[in-house]
Amino acid sequence: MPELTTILFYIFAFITVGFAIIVVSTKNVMYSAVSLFMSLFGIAALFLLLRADFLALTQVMVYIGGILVLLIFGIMLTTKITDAEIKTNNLSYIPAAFFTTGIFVILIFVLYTTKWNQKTPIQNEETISQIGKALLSSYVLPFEIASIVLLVALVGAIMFSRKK
Amino acid sequence: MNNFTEILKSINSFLPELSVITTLLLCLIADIIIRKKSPIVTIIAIAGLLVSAYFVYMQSAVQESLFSGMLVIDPFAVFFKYLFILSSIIILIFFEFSNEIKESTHKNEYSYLILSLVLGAFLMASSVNLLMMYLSLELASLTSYILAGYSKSEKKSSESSMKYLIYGAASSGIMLYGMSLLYGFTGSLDIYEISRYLATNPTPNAFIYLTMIMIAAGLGYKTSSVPFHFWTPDVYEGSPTPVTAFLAVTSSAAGFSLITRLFLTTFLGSTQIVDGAFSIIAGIHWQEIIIVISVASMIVGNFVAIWQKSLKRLLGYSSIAQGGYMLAGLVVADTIGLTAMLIYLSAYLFMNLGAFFVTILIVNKLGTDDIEQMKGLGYRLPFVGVAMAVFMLALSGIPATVGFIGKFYLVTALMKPGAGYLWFAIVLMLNSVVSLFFYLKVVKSMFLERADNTDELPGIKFSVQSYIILILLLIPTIFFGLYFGPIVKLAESSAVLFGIR
Amino acid sequence: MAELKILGIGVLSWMVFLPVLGMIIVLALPKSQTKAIKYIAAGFMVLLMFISVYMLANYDSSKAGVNSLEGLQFVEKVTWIDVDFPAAMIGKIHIEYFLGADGLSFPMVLLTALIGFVGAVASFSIKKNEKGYYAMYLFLITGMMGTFVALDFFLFFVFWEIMLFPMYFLIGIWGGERRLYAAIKFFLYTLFGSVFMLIVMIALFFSSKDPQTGLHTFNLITLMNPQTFPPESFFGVLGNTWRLLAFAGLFIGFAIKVPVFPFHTWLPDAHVEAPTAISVILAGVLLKLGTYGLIRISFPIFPDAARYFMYPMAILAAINIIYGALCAMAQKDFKKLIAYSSISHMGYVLLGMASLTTIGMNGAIFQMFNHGTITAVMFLMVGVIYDRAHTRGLYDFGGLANKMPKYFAVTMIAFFASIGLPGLSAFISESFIFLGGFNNEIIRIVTIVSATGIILNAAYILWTVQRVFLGELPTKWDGLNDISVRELISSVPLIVIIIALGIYPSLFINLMSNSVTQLISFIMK
Amino acid sequence: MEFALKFLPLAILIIPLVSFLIIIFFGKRLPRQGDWLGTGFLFLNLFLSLYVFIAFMSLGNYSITYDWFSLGANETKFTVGFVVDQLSAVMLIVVNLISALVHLFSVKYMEGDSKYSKYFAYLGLFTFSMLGIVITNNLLLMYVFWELVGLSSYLLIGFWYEKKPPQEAAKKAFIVNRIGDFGFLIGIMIVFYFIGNFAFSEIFSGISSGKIPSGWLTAAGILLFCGAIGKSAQFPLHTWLPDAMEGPTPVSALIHAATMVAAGVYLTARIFIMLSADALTFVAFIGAITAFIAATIALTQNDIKKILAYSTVSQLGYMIMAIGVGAYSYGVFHLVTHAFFKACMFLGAGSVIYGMHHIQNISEMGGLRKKMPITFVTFLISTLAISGIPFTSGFLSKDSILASTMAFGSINGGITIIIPIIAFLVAGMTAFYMFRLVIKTFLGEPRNKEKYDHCHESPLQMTLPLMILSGLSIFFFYSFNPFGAEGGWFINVLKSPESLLVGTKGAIYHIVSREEFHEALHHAHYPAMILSLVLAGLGILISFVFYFWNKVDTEKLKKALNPLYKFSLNKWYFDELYHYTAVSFVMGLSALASLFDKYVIDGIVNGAAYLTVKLSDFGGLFDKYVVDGLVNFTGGTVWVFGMILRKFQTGRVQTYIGFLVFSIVLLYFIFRWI
Amino acid sequence: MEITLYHYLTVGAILFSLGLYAMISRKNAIMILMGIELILNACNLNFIAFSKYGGLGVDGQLISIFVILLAVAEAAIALAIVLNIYNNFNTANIDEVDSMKD
Repeated sequence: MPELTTILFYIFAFITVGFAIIVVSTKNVMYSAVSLFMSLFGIAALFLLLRADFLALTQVMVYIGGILVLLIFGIMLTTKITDAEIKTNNLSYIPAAFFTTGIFVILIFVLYTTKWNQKTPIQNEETISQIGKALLSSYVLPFEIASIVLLVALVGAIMFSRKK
Repeated sequence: MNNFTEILKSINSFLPELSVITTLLLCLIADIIIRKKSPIVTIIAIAGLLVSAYFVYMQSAVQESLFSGMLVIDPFAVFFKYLFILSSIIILIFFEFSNEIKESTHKNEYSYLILSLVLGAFLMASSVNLLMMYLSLELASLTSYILAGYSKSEKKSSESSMKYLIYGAASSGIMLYGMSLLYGFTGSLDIYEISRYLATNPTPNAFIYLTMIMIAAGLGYKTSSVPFHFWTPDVYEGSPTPVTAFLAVTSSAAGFSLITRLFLTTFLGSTQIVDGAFSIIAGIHWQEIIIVISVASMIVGNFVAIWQKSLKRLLGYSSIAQGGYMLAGLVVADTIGLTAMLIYLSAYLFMNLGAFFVTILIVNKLGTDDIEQMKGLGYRLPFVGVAMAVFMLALSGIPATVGFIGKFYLVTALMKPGAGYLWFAIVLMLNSVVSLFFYLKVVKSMFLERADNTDELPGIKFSVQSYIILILLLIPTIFFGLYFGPIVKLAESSAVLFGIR
Repeated sequence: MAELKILGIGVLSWMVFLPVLGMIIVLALPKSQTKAIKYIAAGFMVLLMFISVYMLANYDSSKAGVNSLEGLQFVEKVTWIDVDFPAAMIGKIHIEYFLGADGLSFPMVLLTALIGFVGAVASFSIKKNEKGYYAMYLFLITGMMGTFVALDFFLFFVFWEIMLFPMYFLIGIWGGERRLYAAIKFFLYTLFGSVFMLIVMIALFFSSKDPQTGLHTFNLITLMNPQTFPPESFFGVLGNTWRLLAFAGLFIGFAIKVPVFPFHTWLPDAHVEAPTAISVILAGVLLKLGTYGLIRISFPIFPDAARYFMYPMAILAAINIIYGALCAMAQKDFKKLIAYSSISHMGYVLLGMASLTTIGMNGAIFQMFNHGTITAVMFLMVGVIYDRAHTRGLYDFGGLANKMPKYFAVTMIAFFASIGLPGLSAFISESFIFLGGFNNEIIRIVTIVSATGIILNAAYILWTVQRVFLGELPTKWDGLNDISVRELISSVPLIVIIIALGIYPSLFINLMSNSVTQLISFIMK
Repeated sequence: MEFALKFLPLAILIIPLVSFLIIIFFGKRLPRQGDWLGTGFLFLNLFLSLYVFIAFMSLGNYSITYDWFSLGANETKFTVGFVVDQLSAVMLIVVNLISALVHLFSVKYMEGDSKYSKYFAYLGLFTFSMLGIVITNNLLLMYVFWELVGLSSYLLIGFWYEKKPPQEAAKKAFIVNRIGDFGFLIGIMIVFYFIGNFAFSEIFSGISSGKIPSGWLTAAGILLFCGAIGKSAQFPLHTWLPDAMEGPTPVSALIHAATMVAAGVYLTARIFIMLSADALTFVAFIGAITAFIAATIALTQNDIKKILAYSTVSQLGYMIMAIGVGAYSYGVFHLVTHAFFKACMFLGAGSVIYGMHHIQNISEMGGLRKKMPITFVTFLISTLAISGIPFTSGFLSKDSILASTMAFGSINGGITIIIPIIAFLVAGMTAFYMFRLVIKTFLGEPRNKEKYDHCHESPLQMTLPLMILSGLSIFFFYSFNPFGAEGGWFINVLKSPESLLVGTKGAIYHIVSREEFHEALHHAHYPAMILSLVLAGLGILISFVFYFWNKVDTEKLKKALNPLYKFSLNKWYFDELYHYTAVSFVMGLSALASLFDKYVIDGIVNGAAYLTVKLSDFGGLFDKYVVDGLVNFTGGTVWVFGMILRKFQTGRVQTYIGFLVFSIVLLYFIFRWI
Repeated sequence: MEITLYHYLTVGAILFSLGLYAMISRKNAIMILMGIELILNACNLNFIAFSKYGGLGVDGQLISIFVILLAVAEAAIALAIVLNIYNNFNTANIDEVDSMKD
């Protein structure tokens, strides 16, 4: 009987990729927002499979809770209520499709031909403590700078949305 | 516990960045306290920058790595920090002068936005860790998206910020993907370990090329070199002129520091400098990529610029072309090339800021930067017109200006018997001849052509300060053109990368 | 090496940078003060004249310093750029601010000071934004003076380029109808030439190794002695193709300025469009830079190539003389006629130089000086009519002799000087050139052919005299008044010099003869 | 006395220059506009030259040289100096005398002319330069004064420059002289190349020591003689002299009869001793040809001054021929005598014109002997002299020349006998046309009644010079024996120097030593005298038959010999010949050159510039549609390439991202294949 | 059958391509932002996959955290800019917003 994890992987991979395709192809902006929601959920699950439990949590809390909600607000604010025309037809997608498949083929070729740095994966149950220690020891500088990035983003957003 | 002591040691040599952060916060608070728009915030910002300049001066002879291999202090980074401080002080003054900024918002947020971008630039110049590079690039890019859209009531400015954001996000996404592949292959984020790994294990061609191209995409976007330059014309034209100047000078200089450090250290065979040249890993021919990008930037920058109607757009293309010239210094991959690039960068700083300041003055008076409108302007503002002519000639590399010296060293670097890039030098020279056309076009329309009503219109007078600033920019352009000893000495001493003897 | 200092600064630096000082003062003055600007500019030119007289006073004509360092006078040598690339192959770049004068360049310095003054006085008729004009004018003088006294190739090239821009603006802004075309044509021609010079300069720099310091050098004096070029470098072996190519390159660069036959078409346009004062400067001094460059740089550094190209150069000179004279004959515009006559006269200079004999070379340099003074007067005279009648067409005038007798007298002297009438200075130089040319067997036939030039010159000058001065006066010119005092001030000193040098040429010849003998013996060694 | 020789010649030279400078600058302000100053100075000069002549007679040759300047470390020295020897002493007197008389004559003749003072200034300048030629001892300096003489003749011929003909004549004179000077310059160059110095003494000693190879010596000789051809209006370059009659008559008298044109002869005499055999043949033949042509043309001319002009050209041909033949002293003797009677004739013509109020055509004159007796008598005496009638100076000089041509023919034989034949023919013709002139103007009936009525004798200032000059044409002054000149004091003053190349043989001419020449001359003396008298008499007889007794109908004769008559009337069509050949060739060449310059060279330059102008001047040049339509390859890659690249900027961000991705793919494939 | 590194990398590559496709072909600004999110998620997936299979400890996860953090900041600013565009051009379709040509 194939391992439980392989089945789970295929389910979650299928969810992520399926909904990602929907995001890209629907005319209706709301549908694409919802399908993005599902796709992000799939990715969080994959993180779990990869033993990155803290990551999965942050993914769910920050990505889905934060960014997706923001996007939905954006959609609400920018589509005129009157004509409720949420549909947007696609731009000429033939050349775009052509380019993306090109990139995809190259990526696959590269990924499969290079011999990645494969070592025996170390199994450790929970990673939060290691992440915490690392954040405050070797990664303290990015940590502080990230706070400034957020501050700047805040200032920018306020500046744009404030009435003159 | 040794982490703690190590962090403490790193902090006290992290002072320049710290002083920038404190001034940023001070300006933020000051801006909130002071109700109306006042120059005090800018003065604080400039004072803070000078303090950090003092700290940078203290570090000038130091070579060490900080925060467990995240950052590194070396003459190369010090040179760039000087460059960033000088250019951002001048840009802060530009912001004071430009009317576009005055009408946009009633507060002066621009001062601490500039400081944040300077911080980003500082970090870009000294980061040696992939994560740190990405983080500092993002910080710089975010701030520049905001600055691009600064005069938000104007259509053009918002459109330019939107385009800049989308394009920036895409290219940094691609760069991140490239970094992930590199991380995957070498197993570490620190570029020195990456270079040791790449030197020892055979690297498949396909992989290394794809990664290099993807990373080049991210960095190319920052230095607006072809084929990642598509955002430059629109953003330069759309955003307010001081912001354009800032992007053209400081952010592209930061881009150059990052691209140089990345390419010159990661793909290094051994850390010894063999008679002036960095010993590159045999397999990896990254010079070809840079050559293609550099030649493409020169050609696109110069050839399309001939067509431009708007002065800012023209300067945009000119900065693409200048980016192309500077990459030529990187191609040679030896200390002369590096010095030539640094010299050209400093020359580029003075010329460009000068040209942009004149554009600001003209936009203040005429309200538009269309070259056709500038017919016969030379007579109405003679001093400014002459200054513009000098900057334009400097940009095109005519002798007796700092531009010529920059080009001269680049050409000598390329023509050095060992390098053998003679054809490249010739392409560079031909391009600078073509560039003569559009640089002279501006001068021609200002002086030699005459709009029908030029004579009646009164001579335009500017405030005394603007004349002083113009002179302060004019002097280095000409003085260093004639007596370029100091610049060359500074560039020579700072062409030393950490970890490479 | 005679040191001569005024207030601690070398006298030659004064000569070169005084105009810049003038320019700064002129720029500082407000636009409206046209009168003050004019007189300050003229004042600086007079100052320049005084210094040149002071230099003439203690100029030691016995010294002959073409390639010997001791022979040079008023020498100033300061390291200008001293930069070294530690690890690179280029090694140290050591460029000196090296000024000096000797028999070849000192006459030209005097000429520049003189013509500069004359030009400044003649520029009083410029009515359009004088401030810009005089600033550019003074800047141009610096460029020219610097080129004459620079003894370091890099410095020479920088001054050579500096001269380009004021000329471009002076013709481009204050010129006649097709000034734009003429200015651009002038600019591109000279730029095209200077590209060759740059290439040769760099090649010289890289292949030279100064015997004392072992460094690459731009210093002309060290470049002159053959030991500076190690055997394996480009120019190591005498007479190899590289040396010939380099000489040809330099020749093209300088030939455009002279101008020599195929590259001469910019001169008529530039003259026709330039304002009077500027064509005085252009013809008076600028044309001499080409020939001066030849004897200062290409002849002494590549003597073997000079001997090799003696015959082709003579041929070009003959073409210049005959072709210039013929074209002059068919011109309708007064200024264009004088422009072509200058081409013909500069052909004489080139012939004198190509002869590589002492008497020929002396004649060439003397002719350079004479042509400077004579053509300057001729252009001033054209300016006189142009200011009054606003037309330069030869066919619009006639019978001016009675209307403007003083003007008729001065112009006749200038015209007869230009066709080499004995008793005036040009005759001495022309006969020297012919004697020199004749003495050199190779170019003897060419000299005889170009001697027919004196007949052609006489023909078109007399034709012009007849067309403009003799015959009846068309009614519309009744209002013309005779030559004004200002115009006299600018032309009479030149006339006096022309006559004085005609009667007693040793005033000039003593200055240069020793250096020329040195130059010729060096080349023909 | 010795003081005279040292300083006076210099003084004589400087005085006319001083008069020129004073009059040119202060002429208008001087009383009577300075004419008295000019004339006074010239008479002073005349007196001084007489004094120098006497000093020379007693002390012999004297020359002095000063340093002018030196080239290089005394490598070549340029010297200046003057010499007083038998040739220059005589010429000093001739020039000063005639110039003084012409000054006197012009005072009346030029009265009331607007540029009166300028005229005297120019006369002074001319005399200064003429004297310069005469006394200098340096070839280069002679060239200097040579050109100055050319200049002053230009100024004087073109004196009335309001009218067109004088302008053309002046220009023609100067250019033709310049052509001659071109040859002269080349000659100087050859001499300088071989000798390295210009002083005559150095040159002659150099030649005698064989410094110049024979081939070059002949060339130098001939080329130096070219200068003489130009100045003395010899065969190829003689067309300017008749046109030069446009100038005032006293000017023609001074310059175009006596002095300037004589300069050529003077030069030939000066370089006589260095002329090689072939050169001398060339000189002789040129002289003969000129004499013959001028004489034939003079036969049919009607303008009084034109006839005199052609007679001058013919007589000059005579003198050149004489020197060419070897009769150096007789050539110079003829120069002196000719100067006096030709000047007299010209001044006579001047007074006739003055009297007849500016008519110059002799067919309108006639019977003036009654109205102008003095002019008639003086004119008759000089006509007798020129036709070579005994008891006149002309006879002495002309007869000895004819004799020497006979001697020359006998010595060399072969084709050289043409020269004596031509000589005698010309003698006859001269007599004929001179008497034709005299008869037509003075004898017979007045043809123009009203002009004749109020014509009157010219005042004293004009008739006095006539009398003096005609007096000087009498034989008495030159030798007591009216028939033979040898005995005369004048000839042994002008002893011909021994040629440096005695004995050398040319193609058809070998230079003979003086004694041998004299001995041959002695034989030819009597036959030549008789033959010349016969021919002269015949000429006079025919002219009387034709014009005085009009036995023969001249019109019918003209029709009979029509081609010949036309040929002679139109001056052998030389002017037309030159016009269509040399002048139009040069004009055509110059038109061609300027067209070549404008279109070919400028065409190339403009073509290149056109492209750059196109590139730089974009303005309204190309609108969008053209670009989308045809891509014009000739438009230049720079601008086309720029155009294509520009289209990438569509303004839509999505396309930008698209291009970004595309370029990554492209770069990847590029590097996979490198 | 064992789940290897390559599986995750393929998923990552797919997501990356889809993200790019979204950015190129979609007209609505918000859709483009979604594209950006997809790309960043693909990179995160890559990082974490490499850190697990390469046995590289916690570095990969840390970089993902920072990536997410930056994505948040970027989304905030992007939204602000899009709203600003909306106020000025009152449309969210980017392709009409191309006033600046050639």
